[in-house]
Amino acid sequence: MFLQQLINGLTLGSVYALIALGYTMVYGILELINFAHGEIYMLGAYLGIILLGFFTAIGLTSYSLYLSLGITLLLTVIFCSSYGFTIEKIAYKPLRNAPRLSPLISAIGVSIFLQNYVMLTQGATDKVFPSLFGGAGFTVMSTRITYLQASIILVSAFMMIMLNAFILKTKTGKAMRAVAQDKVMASLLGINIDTIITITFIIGSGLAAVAGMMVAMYYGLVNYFIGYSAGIKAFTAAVLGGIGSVPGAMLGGILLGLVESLGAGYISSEYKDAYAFIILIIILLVKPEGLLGRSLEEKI
Amino acid sequence: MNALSSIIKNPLLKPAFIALWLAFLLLPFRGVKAASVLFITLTIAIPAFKFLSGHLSSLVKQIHSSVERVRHYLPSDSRFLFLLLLPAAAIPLVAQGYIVDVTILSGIYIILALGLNVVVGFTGLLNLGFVAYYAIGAYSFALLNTKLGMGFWSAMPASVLITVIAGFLFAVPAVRLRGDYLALVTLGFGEIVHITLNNWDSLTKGPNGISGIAPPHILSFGLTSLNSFYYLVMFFVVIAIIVMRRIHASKIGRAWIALREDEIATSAMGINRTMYKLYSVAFGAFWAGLAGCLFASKMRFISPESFTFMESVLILCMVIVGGLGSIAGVIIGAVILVFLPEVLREVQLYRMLALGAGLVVLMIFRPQGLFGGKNVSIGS
Amino acid sequence: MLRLERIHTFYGPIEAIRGVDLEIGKGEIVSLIGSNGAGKSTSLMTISGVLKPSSGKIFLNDTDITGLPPHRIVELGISQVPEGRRIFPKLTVFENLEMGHYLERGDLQSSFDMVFTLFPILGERKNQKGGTLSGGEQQMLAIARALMSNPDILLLDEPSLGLAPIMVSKIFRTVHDINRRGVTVLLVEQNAKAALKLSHRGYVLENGAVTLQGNSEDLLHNEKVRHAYLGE
Amino acid sequence: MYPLEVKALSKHFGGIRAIEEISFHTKDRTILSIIGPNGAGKTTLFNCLTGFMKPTRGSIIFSERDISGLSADKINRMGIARTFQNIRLFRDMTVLENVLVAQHTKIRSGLFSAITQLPLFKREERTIREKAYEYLELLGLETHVDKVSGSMPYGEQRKLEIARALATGASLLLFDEPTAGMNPQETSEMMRIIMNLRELGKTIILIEHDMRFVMGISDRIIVLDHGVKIAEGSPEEIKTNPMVIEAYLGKETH
Repeated sequence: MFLQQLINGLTLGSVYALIALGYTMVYGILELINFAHGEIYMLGAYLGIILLGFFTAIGLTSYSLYLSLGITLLLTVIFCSSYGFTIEKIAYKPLRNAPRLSPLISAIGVSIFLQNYVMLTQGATDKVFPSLFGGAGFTVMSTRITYLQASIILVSAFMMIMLNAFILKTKTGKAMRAVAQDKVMASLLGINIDTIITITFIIGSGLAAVAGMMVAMYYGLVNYFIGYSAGIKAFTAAVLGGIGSVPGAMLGGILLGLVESLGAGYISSEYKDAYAFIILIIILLVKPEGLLGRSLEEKI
Repeated sequence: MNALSSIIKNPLLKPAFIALWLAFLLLPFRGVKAASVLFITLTIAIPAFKFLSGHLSSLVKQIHSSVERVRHYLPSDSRFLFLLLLPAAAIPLVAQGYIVDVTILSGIYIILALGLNVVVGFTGLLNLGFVAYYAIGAYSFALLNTKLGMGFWSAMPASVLITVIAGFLFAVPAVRLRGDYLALVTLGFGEIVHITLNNWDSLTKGPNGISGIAPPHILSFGLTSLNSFYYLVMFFVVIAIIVMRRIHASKIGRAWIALREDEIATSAMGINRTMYKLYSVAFGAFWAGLAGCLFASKMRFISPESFTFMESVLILCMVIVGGLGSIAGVIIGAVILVFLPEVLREVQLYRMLALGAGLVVLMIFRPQGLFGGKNVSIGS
Repeated sequence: MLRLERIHTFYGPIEAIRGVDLEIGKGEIVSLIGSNGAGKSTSLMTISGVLKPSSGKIFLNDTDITGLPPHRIVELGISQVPEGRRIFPKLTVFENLEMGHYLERGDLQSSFDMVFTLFPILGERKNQKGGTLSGGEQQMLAIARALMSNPDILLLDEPSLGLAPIMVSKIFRTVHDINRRGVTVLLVEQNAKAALKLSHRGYVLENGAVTLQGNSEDLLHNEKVRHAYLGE
Repeated sequence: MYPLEVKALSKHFGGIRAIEEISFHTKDRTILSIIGPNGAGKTTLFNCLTGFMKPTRGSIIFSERDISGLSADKINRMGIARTFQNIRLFRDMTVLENVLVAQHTKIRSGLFSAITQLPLFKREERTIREKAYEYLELLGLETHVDKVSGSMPYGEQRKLEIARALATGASLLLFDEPTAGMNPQETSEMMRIIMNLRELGKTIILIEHDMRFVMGISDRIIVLDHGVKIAEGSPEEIKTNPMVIEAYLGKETH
């Protein structure tokens, strides 16, 4: 039972971590809670279903399941990144110098827009992701792990390692860190801040797209409002780990997944969705800088 | 690469590229046909809009001046403001029941929005979970009424008190947080209340909600008819407006606004900022609690469905659309957002879509709201 | 080489500079001196494109560069070491320097060679986080980082601020070295005597306008310069 | 008894010693100026004195009470008011409203009297309005009463900030660079205003860079450098102090 919940929690947590990375990267650079980020994840889940359906219709799936899954994932990432890019250009960039809460309200607007956009174009009822692998899996120490769970954990881990390497090793990744630390100084060294911000949105959206598609496969059901609660939970994860910190987002995501799954198993599953909020509130009140974050002082 | 970017930046081709891009984004969701329609529409619409925007700015000016004119007709001496009540009081006599019904609803929303305006508009604390107070007010009222048999005039003050205490207790730890963190915590609070209402079956009957709430009575006269309830709500709306105006012009209102403008300077004036933020949240909760009672006794039935995050956003929109911090603006915002979807029944499907897009556009072009006169901004 | 014509810039609500004219010739070291709030940093930030002038023009080799974004200005060969050093505390010394070479102006290896020759200590500490360096080392890193883009013009804002005297003289000697390698320097300083001794010419800024200019020798012996500092 | 006595005050940020062991005191109805190069710790000192920062060590005695570490609003209510280097007006409020907010603590009537418009409430509102006009007249702002404060020219904003500090009823006023960004006429007007405040019985501490201003107005001057007090004395003494000249003009560097 405990190990089972642990595996479930780890699966869920790695998805939260992927989404949380998008929140934390944007917050690190723009100090903006990108409220619409959860919707990108929702778009990813929908796109997975739509595109896979399309490939099934044209017969690619029966030719090779893995090829069509791969192409679907790639296209989902491309589309979601495009959405992220477009949202930044339309809804946030004009508000770069506005008071802090204006972009937050704008982000809420985008979130409402995207939810209803998907509801209008895809219908208000649940969409089903075809069950491709059934419940196939393996058993370790009397704990059942499906192949899907294993791949979700592995893919998430892979993406996080790649992202970490990107941020630590590449020139663009270093520039992202530099911009997060001091925008004016970064621009004095010739770094184009707008380009870096755009790249941040594209990467964050891409990660959310992967998370969305994997969750669609995992639960098999998708709805236009899944982005809201997943988004809030992922944001909680980001705050838990220390907003602005990439390793923090990963840690926070996995911890939150574990808390939720163990809480559902041992305390009450009805209040499953409330755990994230309770943690969010406690963290913000007790240690607002998060587990791995830096503390902020009021400027006079 | 450079050739490509120069093509994209070509002012003549740019609209076509934007249209192509947005059509590309729509493609997977609606198919080739809809995407092509969008592409063609936008290719024509964007240049047309650009062309018009020159003329549009004069239109915008006209709107401004007509807003000014409306202001001009409003009695400038506040002693005559009550004259505005006459047409409002006449509504039940001339309009259909349906209109009265919607007007009652907008009255309840006016009280709610005025309450939120204290927190967001005056004090500058973004609250994304205001619906929690509304829900606590409504549920306390419903429970006191159905379980203990308390009447409107005893259950209402008790429920409002419960709401204020809840608001206060929640605010004590929360107000120390910075702007956007506070927003998130309030959102979390709203969700927790919603989840609790949905799951605490023994008390709230979960998603089934509470029914059989008694209508209010005055003496032994039951306010069961729509019209009499209308006047009850009107009474509270008028009270709310008067209280808001007076608070706004007192040291408490000034301290709240000072907090919105500059917290540091406010404490340099000897004002305890934590204290006044608490006042603000508790005072806002008071009106939400009252609105909750009115809502419960109007509907005679409540369920968690009426108290979702979208409801919080809707109330926030009323405050923002009308004009943050402006009492008249908030009232107009509430009326618009309640009536608009009723008037535009056919396009109701697109209402939330438009609301979302509208918020973005508003933040970009008119962050102080449609009727906000001063350049009021929230947060810093 | 660099010319400012009647530049006015607002810093927040304050018109921090009100009609500044400056001219810097190739290979020169020019000092900009004046008390706090005289508009020195604002002038540098305006040249670098971080602040947009409300009126006036800036020319680089007779090309109008007014209003270009900061990254374009760096691309054209003007680098700034801002006040307070502003090194990236969580990046290593090496990464800080890499960021200096972000636009890949000039050869990476020879840039590294140059800064490690000028500041050997940075080579020793290249894997340390920027935030762990001492004040003087941070100042060296800030200058080195700006040099990584092989600038034609180096803008230095108060490099002596908060440093011990021995470090100040070391930094100033290095500025002299850098200049001899062909880099034109615009130096902003409160430490007027040291700055003027180092430079060829100087401008005195007061209340956002140039009140005095000339070659350093003359300025050093000018009564008005003392006047600008101690109100004699 | 001195109005304000600071004993061995230190403020550290992490490893950085922003101010170190600073001691000084003020005398009634005098102007004390604090000067020093950029980064000397002047504003940090102000922030500690007014409760916006908690000092690491040391004590601040104001009207016979140690106020170090008290909150900013408490310190203001005890009688210390300040202005800010980068002007912190309530920008969307009118000039009058700014000064009304400053008299917040003078009003006793609360929520209930405001809602019911009791006579006490009306009387108090009238009184603070009259007082507000007096303060504004003192600063020469009486013609700007209904202007939105953020829209006024910079010099007027500085004056309003002083009027606002005055309206809190403080006896000790701390001005952070009152003449920054002002032209010579405005500066000399500011000098007249501050000297007038001293005549009215206020004790003043100011941070300033304009040396002519400082030398012309101060009763005493303190010089800070690298967070340490390096000199204290009358303007004449400071002008000729070799340590001060060195800190400002810089050392010979060879």
